[in-house]
Amino acid sequence: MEILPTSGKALDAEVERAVAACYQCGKCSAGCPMAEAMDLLPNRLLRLVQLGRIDKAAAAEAPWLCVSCQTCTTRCPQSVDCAAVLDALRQIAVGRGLVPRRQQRTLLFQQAFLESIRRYGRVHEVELIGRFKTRALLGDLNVPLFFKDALLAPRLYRRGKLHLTGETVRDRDLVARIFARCRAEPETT
Amino acid sequence: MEIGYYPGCALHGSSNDYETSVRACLSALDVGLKELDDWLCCGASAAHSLNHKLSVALPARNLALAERDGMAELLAPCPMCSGALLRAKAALHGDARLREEMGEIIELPVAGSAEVLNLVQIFERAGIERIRERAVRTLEDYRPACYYGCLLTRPPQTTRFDDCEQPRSMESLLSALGAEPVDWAFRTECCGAGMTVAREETVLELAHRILSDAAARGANCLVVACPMCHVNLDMKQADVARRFAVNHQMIVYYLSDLVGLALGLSPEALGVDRHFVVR
Amino acid sequence: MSQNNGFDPKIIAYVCNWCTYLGADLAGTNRLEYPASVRIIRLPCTGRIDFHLIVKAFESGADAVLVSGCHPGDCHYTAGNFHARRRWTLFRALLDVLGIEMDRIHFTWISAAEGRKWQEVVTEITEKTKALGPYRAYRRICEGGA
Amino acid sequence: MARIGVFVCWCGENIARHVDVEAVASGAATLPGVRTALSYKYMCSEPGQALIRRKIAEEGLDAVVVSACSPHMHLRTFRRAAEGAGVNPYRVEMANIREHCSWVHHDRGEATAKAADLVRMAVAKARLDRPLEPICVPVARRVMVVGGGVAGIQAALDVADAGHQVVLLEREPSIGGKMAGLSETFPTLDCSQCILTPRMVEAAQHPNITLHTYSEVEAVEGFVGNFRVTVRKRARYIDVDRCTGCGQCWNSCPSKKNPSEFDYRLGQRTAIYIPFPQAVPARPVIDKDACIKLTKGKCGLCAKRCEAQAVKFDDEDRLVVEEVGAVVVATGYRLYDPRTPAAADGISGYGEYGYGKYADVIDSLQFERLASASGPTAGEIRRPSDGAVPKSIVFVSCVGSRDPAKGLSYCSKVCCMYNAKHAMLYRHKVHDGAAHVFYMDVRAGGKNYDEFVRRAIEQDGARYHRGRVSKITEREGKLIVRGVDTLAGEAITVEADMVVLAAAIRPAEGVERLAQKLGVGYDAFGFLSESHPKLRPVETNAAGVFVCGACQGPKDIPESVAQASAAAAKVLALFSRDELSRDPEIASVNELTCAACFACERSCPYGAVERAELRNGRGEFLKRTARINPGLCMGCGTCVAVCPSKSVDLDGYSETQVYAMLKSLT
Repeated sequence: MEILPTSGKALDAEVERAVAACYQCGKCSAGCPMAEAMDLLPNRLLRLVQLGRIDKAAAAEAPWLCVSCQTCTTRCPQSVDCAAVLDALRQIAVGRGLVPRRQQRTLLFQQAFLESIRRYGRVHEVELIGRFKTRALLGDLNVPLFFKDALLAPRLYRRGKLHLTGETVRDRDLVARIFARCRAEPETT
Repeated sequence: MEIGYYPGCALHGSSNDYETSVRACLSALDVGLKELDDWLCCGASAAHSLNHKLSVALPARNLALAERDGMAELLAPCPMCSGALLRAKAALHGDARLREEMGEIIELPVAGSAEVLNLVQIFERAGIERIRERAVRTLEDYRPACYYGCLLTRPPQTTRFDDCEQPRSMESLLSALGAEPVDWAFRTECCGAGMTVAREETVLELAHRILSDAAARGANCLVVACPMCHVNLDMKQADVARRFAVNHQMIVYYLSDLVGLALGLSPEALGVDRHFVVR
Repeated sequence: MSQNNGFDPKIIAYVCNWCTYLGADLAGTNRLEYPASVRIIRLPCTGRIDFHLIVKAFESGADAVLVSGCHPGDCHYTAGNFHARRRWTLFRALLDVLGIEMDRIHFTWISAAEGRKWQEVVTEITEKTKALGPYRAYRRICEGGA
Repeated sequence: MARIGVFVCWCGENIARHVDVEAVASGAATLPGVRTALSYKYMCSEPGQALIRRKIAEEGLDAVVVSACSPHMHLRTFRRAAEGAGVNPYRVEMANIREHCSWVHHDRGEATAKAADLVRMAVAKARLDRPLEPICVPVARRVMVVGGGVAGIQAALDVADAGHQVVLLEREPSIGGKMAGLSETFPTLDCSQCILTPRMVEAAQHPNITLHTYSEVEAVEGFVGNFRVTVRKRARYIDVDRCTGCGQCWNSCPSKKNPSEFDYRLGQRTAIYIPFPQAVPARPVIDKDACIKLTKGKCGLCAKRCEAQAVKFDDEDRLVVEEVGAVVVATGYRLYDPRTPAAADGISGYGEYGYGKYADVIDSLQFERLASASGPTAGEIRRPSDGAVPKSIVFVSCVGSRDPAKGLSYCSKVCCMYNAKHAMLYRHKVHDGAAHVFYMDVRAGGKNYDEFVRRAIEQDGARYHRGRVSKITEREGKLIVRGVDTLAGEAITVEADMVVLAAAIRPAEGVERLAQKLGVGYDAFGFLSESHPKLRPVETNAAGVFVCGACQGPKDIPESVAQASAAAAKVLALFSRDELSRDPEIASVNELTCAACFACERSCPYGAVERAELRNGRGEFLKRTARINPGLCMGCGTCVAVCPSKSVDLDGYSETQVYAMLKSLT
């Protein structure tokens, strides 16, 4: 399935088309490692999309619990790309401000991740985690305290696994241009 | 034999023990790695979660670099990276308009022609028989639980690798080297992948299930071919122990670690000493 | 109705008796309207169609030719449609050499159950042929003695 | 010059509303060869037909064009009408100005112009129609029934009881098919073997039935009324005429540990064996791959014990030819194999269910054997791995069925019913056992069917979960079944002792090859194609070949039996005539111009092209030539298209006729 980050209704139509074949067997939900934690099971998200209630599906917590393990997509008898539908629901939720408060931290992390790429072309782990945790704390989100990771740092450092600076690509402007063309400036909070 | 190499951020970051292992092991097999010049991050799950176009553009840029530099094959030891590259390849294949659009976005023409290989495939390429001949010691003390996780085999339409429900490729390789892989239930279950930081509790729960089943089946180590699996099962094992009050002390090897050990490399040369759980 | 100032294309359709002819019948039963551009020549099977029939259709002033039979595996005569398909790949080159415009020749599979597909195919081919205009060039090919 | 009459039908308002029928008629009157042209309100009505007959007589017509509806609707009607007035029926043409014109073009001008064109084409064709005589062939009143399951047995008995000869062919060593291995049947729970075995015996003892077991169709020649079927009788290593079925041989056979096909590998059999005690014929067969004598040259114990001296270690396959007038295909089904490796002929398996990996994940036919009193556990539900009585069983519906991703999109139709039956039988036998059924929809259409399913749920306590199962793993002797109940909105994990997969119904192995030999079509899944899904449900497009039972599509026992009787009725209708006639619109060779390249022979799907020699009056060889056997040619015309010297033509669709039709449009 091809989901393009186009605006509102066009993406809705893409997603609706993608789930048209779903016959609600629930195999996606049956195999989902996160099913127990989800407020709405994947098959119900797909059903809501089929009924045109995309906003309700996008406002659920479940899409943010998805770990993108592709089990649903792999086993779907109707070849619905369920994981991609959940990706699209996340994008719709971000676009419409529907991300549930409890799931903001996942969004924050992924935004911080993209921002790191935009700046350096590669991920700077230390900066990424720092940025994520700071923002999460500022946003008063339920995130384990910073010092827990700080405790991990020396252990990583001892193993030569901690890089305070991280790598940077030569052509950073190019990366910025790619991001601009994909219209994906991570929103700064 | 020399092939293109796309390390990805993890192998140049906190999973550099994986890179050490892959390089040492492949070098012992006379497989040279030529690192892709000025590669970009593949975007990982953040890109396909938040911006579909970016999730094609970033790997497309890397595919384009490989094409520009004449690399027909590209090893991506991280399945998140290889998955992203393969997804982009699939999207570009047979869609001239997308190829054109992407070419403009990434400022390089791209066809998506480079073949993307995971670590297991490199070993298969090198030849299991040849590896067996070069082995200087048997792995008979090892009863590994081979852990494929999600992205090595899924979704099968994209990865086209092994049987996604009952994979055998790691077992075949390690059995050939004398190891006795155990049969267990969690070979293709998910460990939480890149959610380590964002959703730690999820990762601990999933890692706990995996470690417990491996232990229950009599495995004395786990074998992975993914940096995220390693982080969640090795680095986080202490947290699992604390949370669930069960200390498995399960050593988690990269596949290249065990192959390297069979080839006579030292644990230090393979970076095994830098794991969190050590013997 | 069209942008080609009233050009009504003439299309010869060679269809098999058992699938496409019945598909066209079904379009009628379901009252599915489509352009009155097609003249059907009913044959037992598309396996009957050869190079000459296509050339002759153009000779008689057709602006396009449609060949339509059963879906693969559905042939009333087991494999006639398959023979037609295989032969088509052979004489396509020959037609090409003769200078016949290949976008005036259409192959489809339409089953007895696909009345709507018949409607769609005829509509689409008619529009395409309108866009191409009358096949005057063919007459030139003949006159040029190619 | 032809003397053609053109008759334009109004079809009430159906044609006349959009086509100016008067104008079409008057235009037709001016066409070359047309003697008369007129229109009438309903040509197919008796007065309409009388009009045609009258005009034929008055004008001395020798050909007729009826401009009306589709030839598939009324060509036969008008041919009969014309024939009644002395016109050769193959000189009747139709112009389809209803389905192809008035019903689809509502601009009166355009519709009328097209109708006029269609009439012009039909007239051009009619001018060149040759008078033809129908092809007549005698009928051999003997039928071959391929497949000796319940459908084949029913069809064979019906035809035999009506007094005709039947050859009943069965691939396995015994007739009985799948039904012989079933436990009890829904929705009555009567014992499957109890109702079937008397019919098996009846078939074997019927004076009109010749039984070939352990036999397959090798080749088919001929056509309706006159088939020559070559049958391969596989080496049985037993002289069935001498054998008394005493059992000394199989009781003495030392090779005992061979998986039993009849028990679907849950039981074992000897190398010389009868598949099950009630087998018909009650004659053993030797499995040549398991027999110690045949593989190693030693042993031969069975032969020593056989007082009838019926064991023949030097037995070989034999070919016998049976001449029959009709064939009934009743080859039944096999179960989809959930172990199917990825993408074998577009169908892949369920690695996620671990069938073949976990001994206690079995398929539904295996469960039938476990539940059967004659089965390997004598009807006790015991699981294969350790023989323990399972305290919890999960029944999984739609394994393969309704799963386009695995390559099978259709519903197998019978599984919902037998799942309910299995759950019921299990609960009857293991009172404290838990029966879980995962389903997507319960499809229980049929007399007393839904009531049966409700009984399983309400009275027998089967627990139904609406949803598919995603994965089955094994832990400490338990099968961990991960599924969902979408009605509860929850993912569910069931710890089961055994799992039964309701695997899809697929046509029997090799049915495509048989279909090709018979010229019968089949769908993408290999199910044989009936002629018409509603009105010709047991006929096929190969004249004289009929289908019944699950080879045509998934169906249960009552439906298979009903269809078998329907097929038998069609055979009997065929046998009620002395000879058959069929349309003579077939190919013919101009033997003088034929270059004897035999491209036509290679392209003919019916083997109707023969090689012949042309000789002069003194019998001297002139040339070789292709020749069409009119008994075999079905008139597809493929040979016409491939002939490089344009020496083959097809009556009714000749080269000159097509050209004339094209020319009539210029």
